[in-house]
Amino acid sequence: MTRLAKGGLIDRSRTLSFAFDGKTFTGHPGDTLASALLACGVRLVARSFKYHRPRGVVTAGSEEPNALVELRTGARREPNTRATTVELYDGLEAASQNRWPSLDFDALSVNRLVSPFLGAGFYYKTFMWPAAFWEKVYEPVIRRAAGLGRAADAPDPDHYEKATAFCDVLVIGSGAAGLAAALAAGRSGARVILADEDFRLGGRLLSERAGIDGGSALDFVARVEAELSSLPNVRLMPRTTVFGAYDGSEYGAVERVSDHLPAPLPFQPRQRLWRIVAKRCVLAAGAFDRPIVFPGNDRPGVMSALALATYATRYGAGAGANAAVFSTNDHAVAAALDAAEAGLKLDAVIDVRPALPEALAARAKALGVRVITEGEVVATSGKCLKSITVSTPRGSETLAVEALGVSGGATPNLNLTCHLGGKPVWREDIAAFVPGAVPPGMAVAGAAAGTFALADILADGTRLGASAASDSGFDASPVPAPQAEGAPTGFKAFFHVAGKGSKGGPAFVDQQNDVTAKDVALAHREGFRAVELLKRYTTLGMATDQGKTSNMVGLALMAELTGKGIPSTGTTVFRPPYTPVALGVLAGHHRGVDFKPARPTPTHEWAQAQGAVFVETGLWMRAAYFPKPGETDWLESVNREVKATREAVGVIDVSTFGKIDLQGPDVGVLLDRVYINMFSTLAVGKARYGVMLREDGLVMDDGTTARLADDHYVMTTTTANAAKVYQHLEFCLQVLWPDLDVCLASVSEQWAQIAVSGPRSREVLAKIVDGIDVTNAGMPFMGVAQGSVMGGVQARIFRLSFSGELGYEIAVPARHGAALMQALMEAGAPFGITPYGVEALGVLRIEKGHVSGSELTGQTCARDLGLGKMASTKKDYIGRVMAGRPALTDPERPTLVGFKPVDRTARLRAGAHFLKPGAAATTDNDEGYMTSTAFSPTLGHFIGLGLLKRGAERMGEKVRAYDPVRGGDMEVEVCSPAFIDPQGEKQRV
Amino acid sequence: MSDLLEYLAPTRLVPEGHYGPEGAAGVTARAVETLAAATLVARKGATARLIVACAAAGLPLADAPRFSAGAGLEAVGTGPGRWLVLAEGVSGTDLVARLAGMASGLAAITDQSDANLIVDVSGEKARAALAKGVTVDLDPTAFRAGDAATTNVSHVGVTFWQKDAATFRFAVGRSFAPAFLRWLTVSAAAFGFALTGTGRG
Amino acid sequence: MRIPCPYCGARSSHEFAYLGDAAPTRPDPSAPDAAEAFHSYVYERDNPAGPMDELWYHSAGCRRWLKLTRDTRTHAITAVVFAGTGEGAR
Amino acid sequence: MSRYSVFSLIANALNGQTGWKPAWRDAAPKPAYDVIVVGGGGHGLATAYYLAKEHGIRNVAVLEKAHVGSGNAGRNTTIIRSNYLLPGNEPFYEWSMKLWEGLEQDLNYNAMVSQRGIINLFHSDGQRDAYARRGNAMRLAGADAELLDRAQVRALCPFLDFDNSRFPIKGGLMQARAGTARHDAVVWGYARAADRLGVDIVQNCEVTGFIREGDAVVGVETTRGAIRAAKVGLAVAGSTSRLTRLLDLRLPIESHALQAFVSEGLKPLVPGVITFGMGHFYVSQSDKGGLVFGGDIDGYNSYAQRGNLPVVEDVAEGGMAVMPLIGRLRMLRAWGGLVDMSMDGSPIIDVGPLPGLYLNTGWNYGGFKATPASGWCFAHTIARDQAHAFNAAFRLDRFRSGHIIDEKGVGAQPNLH
Ligand SMILES: Cc1cc2nc3c(=O)[nH]c(=O)nc-3n(C[C@H](O)[C@H](O)[C@H](O)COP(=O)(O)OP(=O)(O)OC[C@H]3O[C@@H](n4cnc5c(N)ncnc54)[C@H](O)[C@@H]3O)c2cc1C
Ligand SMILES: NC(=O)c1ccc[n+]([C@@H]2O[C@H](COP(=O)([O-])OP(=O)(O)OC[C@H]3O[C@@H](n4cnc5c(N)ncnc54)[C@H](O)[C@@H]3O)[C@@H](O)[C@H]2O)c1
Ligand SMILES: Cc1cc2nc3c(=O)[nH]c(=O)nc-3n(C[C@H](O)[C@H](O)[C@H](O)COP(=O)(O)O)c2cc1C
Ligand SMILES: [Zn+2]
Repeated sequence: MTRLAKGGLIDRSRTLSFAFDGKTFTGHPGDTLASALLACGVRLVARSFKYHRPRGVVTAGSEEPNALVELRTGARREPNTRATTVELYDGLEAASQNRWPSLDFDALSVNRLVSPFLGAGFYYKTFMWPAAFWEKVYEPVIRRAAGLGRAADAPDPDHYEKATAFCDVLVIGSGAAGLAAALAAGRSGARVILADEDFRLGGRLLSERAGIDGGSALDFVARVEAELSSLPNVRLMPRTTVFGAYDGSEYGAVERVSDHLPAPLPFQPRQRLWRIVAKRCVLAAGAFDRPIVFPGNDRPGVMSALALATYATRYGAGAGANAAVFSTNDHAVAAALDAAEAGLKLDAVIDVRPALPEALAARAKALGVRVITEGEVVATSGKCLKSITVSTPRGSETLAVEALGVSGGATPNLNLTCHLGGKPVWREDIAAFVPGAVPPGMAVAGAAAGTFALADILADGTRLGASAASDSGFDASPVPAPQAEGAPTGFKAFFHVAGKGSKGGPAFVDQQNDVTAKDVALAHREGFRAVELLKRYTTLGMATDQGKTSNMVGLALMAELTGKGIPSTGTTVFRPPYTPVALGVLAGHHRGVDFKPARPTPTHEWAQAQGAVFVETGLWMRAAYFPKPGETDWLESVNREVKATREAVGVIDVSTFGKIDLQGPDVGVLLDRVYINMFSTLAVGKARYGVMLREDGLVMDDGTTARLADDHYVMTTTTANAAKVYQHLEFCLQVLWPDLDVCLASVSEQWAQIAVSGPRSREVLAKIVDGIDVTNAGMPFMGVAQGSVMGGVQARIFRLSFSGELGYEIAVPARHGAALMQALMEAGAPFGITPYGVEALGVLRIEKGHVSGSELTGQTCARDLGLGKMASTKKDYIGRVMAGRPALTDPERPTLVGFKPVDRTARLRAGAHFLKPGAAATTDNDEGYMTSTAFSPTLGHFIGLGLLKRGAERMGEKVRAYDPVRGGDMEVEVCSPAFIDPQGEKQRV
Repeated sequence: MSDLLEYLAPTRLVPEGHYGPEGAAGVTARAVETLAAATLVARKGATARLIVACAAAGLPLADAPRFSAGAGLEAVGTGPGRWLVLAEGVSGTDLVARLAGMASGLAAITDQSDANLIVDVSGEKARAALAKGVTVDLDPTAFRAGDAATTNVSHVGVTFWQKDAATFRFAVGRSFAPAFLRWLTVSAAAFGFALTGTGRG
Repeated sequence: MRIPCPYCGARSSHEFAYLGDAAPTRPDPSAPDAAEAFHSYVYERDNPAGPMDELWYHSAGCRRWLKLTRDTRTHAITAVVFAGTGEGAR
Repeated sequence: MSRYSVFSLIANALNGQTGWKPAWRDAAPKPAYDVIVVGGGGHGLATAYYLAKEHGIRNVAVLEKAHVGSGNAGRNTTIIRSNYLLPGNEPFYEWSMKLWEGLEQDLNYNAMVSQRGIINLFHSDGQRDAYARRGNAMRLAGADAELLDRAQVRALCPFLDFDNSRFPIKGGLMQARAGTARHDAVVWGYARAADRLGVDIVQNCEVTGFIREGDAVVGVETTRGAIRAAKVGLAVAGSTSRLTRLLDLRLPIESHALQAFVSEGLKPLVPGVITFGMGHFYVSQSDKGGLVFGGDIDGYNSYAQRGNLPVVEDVAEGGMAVMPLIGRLRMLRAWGGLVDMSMDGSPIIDVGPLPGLYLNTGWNYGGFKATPASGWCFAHTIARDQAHAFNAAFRLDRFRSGHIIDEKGVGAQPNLH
C-alpha cells in the first residue's frame, strides 16, 4: 500500500471496492482507477503495443499513453479505457489488455527479443515471400498480435443522446485560467458555459499548493465555483470534454453523464453529445508535462513529475514507496516538493540545470530532499522500477527508487486551436509551440497559451473572459484579476539524454506504439524526414493518446538529426477529437428502429389488423402483401391479389406518392417547362401522365398531374422522389424563372390516397361517392372529380390506372384514410374486393409495361423507356437540349422491352444481363439487363422488363439472360413490354 | 435505442401516459386533434398587400418566423410570404373559405388540416428536453413568446412556435409523428414526462 | 458550418441542400450554340479555391433557395441573399 | 539502393538497422524533362513508374508541393475493389485489381495488399436486384462477385444487427478479391521503385504556373523554378481546378471534402470491408487494429481538407444502426481529404485539352483502388498520345457527347455521387 497517511481530495470515510484482473482492491470516492491502483501498490498495469513491454501509469489525465484497461464486462466492455480518467465506483471491474496469458507473464513479450528486426517500417520490407502468404499467414498473425483491447461481443445496452447548447462565451478548461475567464464573463451577464473533462473543476489548482488572494488554491476554486453556480447565466459542465472545433463557432463536446456509476440510472443516458454554438470561446486547456527520452524510460514507475505530484497531493497516493524526480524546470521541482510535503517519500530531485532557484533549494533542504544538479537519468532497472542510474559531470550513481517523476517542461495543450487549420508557432523563450492562427472567435488563456506563472495565468484568464463577454455584447467593465503568489518559472530546454548504447534499455519516444529514439534515427536514415513522414513511417503519435506528450520530443529528435531546428520541422496536424469519443454518443438516439423515422401510411394500422407483411420503402412502411390463412408462401398471396384485381377489384394505399399543390396563373407555363409533354393545354377536370427530365436530359421522375381549376393543379411524384421534385420546382420558380407566379405547397401528408382497380371498381366506387357521376361518360379515363364520399368526407377522385385495369385513385384528408379503406372494403365485399400490397402492385405494372423505380435509374432517358414520343417539339423544357446529345440519341442504346422465358416454367430475375446466344460472356458483348421481373398469374409464367440494345427492333428474338451471381443462364424471348391489353382498352371501359 | 419504447412498433404513436421517474412531470405534451390548418402563400409580389388585407380582416401577419393571432386564427410564418394558419373548432374547408375571403386573389390557400400532428409541449423542463433535438436556441433571451422556427428535430421536419410563455406548439408531419414522439418521450423521460392526447396506443 | 438564412436565422448546414456554383445561368435554348452553351452550363465549373457564389436550398426550413458567398478554403460566409431576387440580404 | 530481401533484413538486424539508405533520392529539379508528372500522390508516382518501366521513358520528374503521399493517397480508407457497374468503369478497375495482385513482387515493397473481401449489404429486393445487376457486370468483366443471402452474411459477420434494425439485412454482394492496401506503403513503394528506374521525385516543389508556347504547354513554373518538358501530366486530385484555372480551362470537376475516421486499436473484429446499404457507413479494420471507417462527403465545395460535425454524426448513426456493438468503441481521429468529384462520378484520363497537357482527375471518393491502373493507363496515354482500351471511356469530351458514366444515376451533381 502506498496510500499516503492523510490529505488529498478523496473521501477517506468511504471505501469503494474494485477488481483489477480479477483481484479485489479498495479505494475511495474521489479516486481514479489509476490513483486507486497506485495507492494499492499496483504499478504494472498494461503491456505496450508492439513489444508487449510492461507498462505503468504515466500521467494523471486524459493524455495517458500506457494505462489502458478494459473497463466493465459483457456488453458494456470498454476497451482501451484510460485508468487515469476513470472515476472509481463501487464494484468497478477492469482488466489489463494486450497480454496473454497474464499481465505479469506475457508470451508476446518475446517480441522484445526480435526487436532488432522489428524496427520502424520493417513490415514494408518483408513478408513478401511467398506472395500468397500475406493474407493466409503473416497478416493474421500480425493482426492477432496487434490491436489493444477487445470490443464487446454484444450491442451496447446503454442509451445516448444529443443536445445543442448556445452561449456567448464557452470556456474550455477550469484551471486557474478557465475559472478566471468564466468568472469575468459570467459576472457581465453573458451566457457562459464552463466545460472541463475532469469530474472536478479546478485543473492543476487541485494539485498545487499555490496561494491565491491570500488563501489556498483550493479555497479559490471553491469560492469561484460557488459564485459561478449561483449565476443563472452560467452553466457548469464538469465531465465534459470539448473534443472538436468546427466551422461556424460550433464545438463538439461529450458529457459523461453516467460513466462514474456502475450503470446509468433509469432514464439517463450513458453520455450526451453536445453541439455548443458559442459566440466566443476561451480555450484554457492547460499544458502537458513533457517527457524526457532516456534509456529505460518506460518502466512502470517512471511517470510525469506533475502526475507523480498530483497523485500525492490530489489523491493521497504514492506512486511508489519512495520516489525521485528528474526535471528541467522549476514548476516540476515545486510540484515534487508539494508532493513531499503531502507525505510522498521523495529521495532526490535530479535537475539538468546547474542550480535550482534559491527558494526551491531551500524548500528541498527543509524537506530533506536531496538535490542533484546537472544530473541526467541514464538508465533504469527492474520489471517495475527498482533503481535509476544518475549521471552528473561529477560521476554516476544508482538510486533505489520505486517511482521516478520526469518533467521536460510544459507543452501547451493547443489541440483545439488547430482543428480549423491553424498552425502552432514556436516560442524559443519557452521552448514550446504555442497557438498560431486560432478558429474565429477563440482566444487562448493560461498555460495553453504558453503563460506559465500563476499570477499571469489568472490575469490572462480574467482579461480574455471579460473581452469575450464584451465582444458578444455584454458590459464586462474591467474586473480585477485574482492575485497569486509569485513562483519561479525557470527552465532549460532539454529533450533527451544523449549518448549511445542501450545499456539502460531502449529509450522510448512514443510509449504506446513502442517508438524509440532509434526508430526516429532509422526514419531519418531512410529519408522519412518530414514530420508527417516520420509519423507515418514510425507510427509516432498515432496511438490512442495521439502523441499528446510524445510528439514534441519526437520532432525535437528529428530536428536535431536534420539540423533544421524545431520551428522549421514543425508539428504534425492536430485533428479532432481531442480525446477519443464513443461512437454510441455520436449516434445518439439514432440506432435500432430509431435509426431513421418509420413513416406509417394512413391505413397502416388497418393493414396490420389484416395481417399485412410490411416492407421498408425509403422511410415508409408499406404493406407488401396480405397473407391469408392457409397461404404458405408470399407468391401465393401475391398471385391471389393480382388475380383478384384483374378479375374483380383490388385496393391499395398509395398515399406515399409525393403530392404537390400548384396554384397561380403561371402553373401551366411552369409545367410545360418541367415536363417533356404539354400541360398548359390540359382541360380542367383532367389528369395527364408526365415525364420530367433533369437538365442533363435523363429522366428525373414521372407521375400524373391533374388540373383542378384554371389556375390550380395537383401533381403526384414517385414516392422516392417526392422531396427532390418539390425542391426542383422551387428551384425553377425561385432561381430559373422568378417571374412566374406560381405558389407551391406540399400536400403529401394532407391527403390519403387509395387506388381501387379492377373491372368492378366503378361499382365499388359508386357505392361510396356522394352523388359524383362515376360513369364512363361522367368521369372518362383520366378524368378528375372533386366532391365528397362516405356521406360528407371531402374527396378528389382521379380516374387513373397503373394496373391497366379500370381504376380510380380516391384522395381524402389523411385522418379519413383508414375509414375510406374500410368503406371501400365494405362496399366491395360483394365483389370480392381484395387489398393488395406493393408486391402485387409491382406485378400489375410489369404486366402492363409501366416503368417504375427500377427503370427510372437516373441512367435512362425518355427514349430508352419508350416515352420519347411524349416529348413535345413545340416548346422548350428542362433537359431538352442535352437529351439531344449524340450518345443519348444513339439507336444502339438499350431500350425498354418485355421478356418471357423460352422455357415458360423458368424464373426470371432482375439484374440478369443480356447476351446474344452463343456470344462469350464478356463486357463487350453485354447488351443490357433485366430491370424488373414478376410472376404473372395472368399469363401463368414469369415476365420481365429490361433494357436491351436496339430492343424495340428485336421483337421475337431470343437472347440469353445471364445471371451468374445467382447461377442463372437461360434463353428469353423479346416481346412488347405491354404483356396485357396493349391497346389500353381495359382502363377505358 | 432506449428500453423505454422497445416494446412499441416504431410506426405507432407513443401511447398517452407518464414516462420516467414517478412524481411530478417536468415536461408535459398534449396532442391536439381539433385544429384546422391551411397554408397561406402570397402570390408573386403580393406579400405586402396580403399582410395589409389580413390585418384589415383582423389577422396580423409578420413576414418573419413569428406567431400571431387574431380573428380567431393563429398564424405562423414558415417562409417568406408563407404562413401556416390554424383555427380551433372549424373544418378545413371552412378555414380555407375564410382565408380565401380575407386574401382574395392575393394568396394560394391550401388545406393542411390533416397534414400535421399538433403537439403542445410545456413544463419546467420543456426547454431542457427540447434542446435534445431542437437545434435552435431556445433560451428565453433568444426565443421568446411569439417566435417560430421551421427546422429539423431528430431527423423530423417540424414547425414550432412559442404560443405563450408556457407552451411550445409543434406541427409535425402526420407520418413523422410516431418518430417525433418517440424522440420526445425518450428525451423528456428523465424529467418525468406526461403525454396525453395520443390515445392508449 | 452555420448558414445565416435571411428568413430563419443561422442554422446548421445540414438543414440545407447544396447545389453549388451560382455563376452558370441557364442559356437560351433557342440560340444556335445552345448545345455548347448547355454543356458548359451543366458540366463546366470554375471550382475556385477562395470565395465563390453558390446556391443552397433551405430544405428543412423556409424552403428558399439562397445565394451564399463562401470561401471554399475557410468556409467563411460573407454574404447571403435569396437566390433569383437578390432580396433579403443580411 | 538495396533490394529488400531476407538477406538484407538479417544484415541490418545485425548492424542495428544502420545499413539502410533513403528509400528514394530527394531529387533537385533539373531544368527539363521528357515528362513532368505533377502530383506526388499514388497516381502521379505510379504514372512515373510505369512510364519508366513500360515505356522506357525515364527522364521523368514527379513534382510534389509537399511530401509524397500528403494528399488523398495518404488519407483514404484504403479500400481496393473492382465492384463497378458500368462498362466504361468495370474493366478498368478489374485491371487495377490485377495489378494490385502482383504489386508487391513488382515493386519489391510490401504494400500489404490484403484481399479480405468486401460485402455491400442490401436491405430490400430492389437493392438485391441492383446488386445482382452489378455482380453480373463484374463477372462479365472477369471479376469475381457473389450474391450472399442473409445467412451467408451472418456467418461471415455475426456482429451485424440482423434482427433489431430499422432496415433488416437481406444479404450482400461480396467480392472476395477486394480488400485493402496500406495506403502510405503504396506511395512509398511506387516512389522507391520509380526512383530506382531513374525518375526524379521532387518534393516541396509546387507548380504555380505553366510555360506556354502558343496553345501548347511546354513546362511548368514552380516554387523551385521553371522546369520544361515535352509533356506535362496533371495528377493532383482535388487540386486539379487550381491548376487548370491557370490555363483558363473549366472542367467538370468540383473539389469536395471527404472525411475518414479511425477508432482506437482493437483485437480483430471486422474481417474485410463492409458497406451499409441504407446509411452512409463503411468499415474495415487496419492491421494495427483500428477500425477505419467513413461515409458520405461533406456535401459542399471545399478546399479546407477537414470535415464537419453533422457528417461525423451521420456516419456514427449508420455505424450504430448496422453494428451496434461498436457503441463503446471510440473514434480516435477524424480527418478530411480534398476529393476531385466529377460531374458523372467517374474519372478522366485523357490527352489534352491543350497540346502537351494530359489530364488525370475526377477520382471522386474512389481513386485509391485505381492507383495502379490509373498510373498504368496514364503512362500509356502520355507515352502514346492516346488512351488505352482500359481508359478509353474516361474522355473529357464524354460530357459533350453524352457518353457519361454515371454509376449512381444522379446526374451532374458532384456532391450526390
Ligand atoms: C477520406 C478519403 C477516403 C477515401 N477512401 C478511398 C477508398 O477507400 N478507396 C479508394 O479507392 N479511394 C478512396 N479515396 C479516394 C482516393 O484517395 C483518391 O481518389 C486518390 O488517392 C487520388 O489520387 P492520388 O493518390 O494521386 O491523389 P493525391 O494523393 O491527392 O495526390 C495529389 C498530389 O498532388 C499534389 N499537388 C497538388 N497541387 C500541386 C501543385 N500545384 N504542385 C505540385 N503538387 C501538387 C498534392 O500535394 C498531392 O500530394 C478516399 C479519399 C479520401 C479523401
Ligand atoms: N505544466 C507546467 O509546466 C506549468 C508551468 C507553469 C504553471 N503551471 C500550472 O498549471 C496551471 C495552468 O493553468 P491553466 O488554467 O492554464 O490550466 P490547467 O491545467 O490548470 O487547467 C486546464 C483544464 O482544462 C481541462 N481541459 C483540457 N482540455 C480540455 C478539453 N478539450 N475539454 C474540456 N476540458 C479540458 C483539463 O481537464 C484541466 O482541468 C496553473 O495552475 C499553473 O500554476 C503549469
Ligand atoms: C487507413 C488509415 C489508418 C489510420 N490509422 C491511424 C491510427 O491508427 N492512428 C492515427 O493517429 N491516425 C491514423 N490515421 C490518420 C492519420 O493520422 C492522418 O490523420 C491522415 O492520414 C490524414 O492526415 P492529416 O491528419 O495529417 O491531414 C490513419 C489514416 C488512414 C488513412
Ligand atoms: Zn430558411
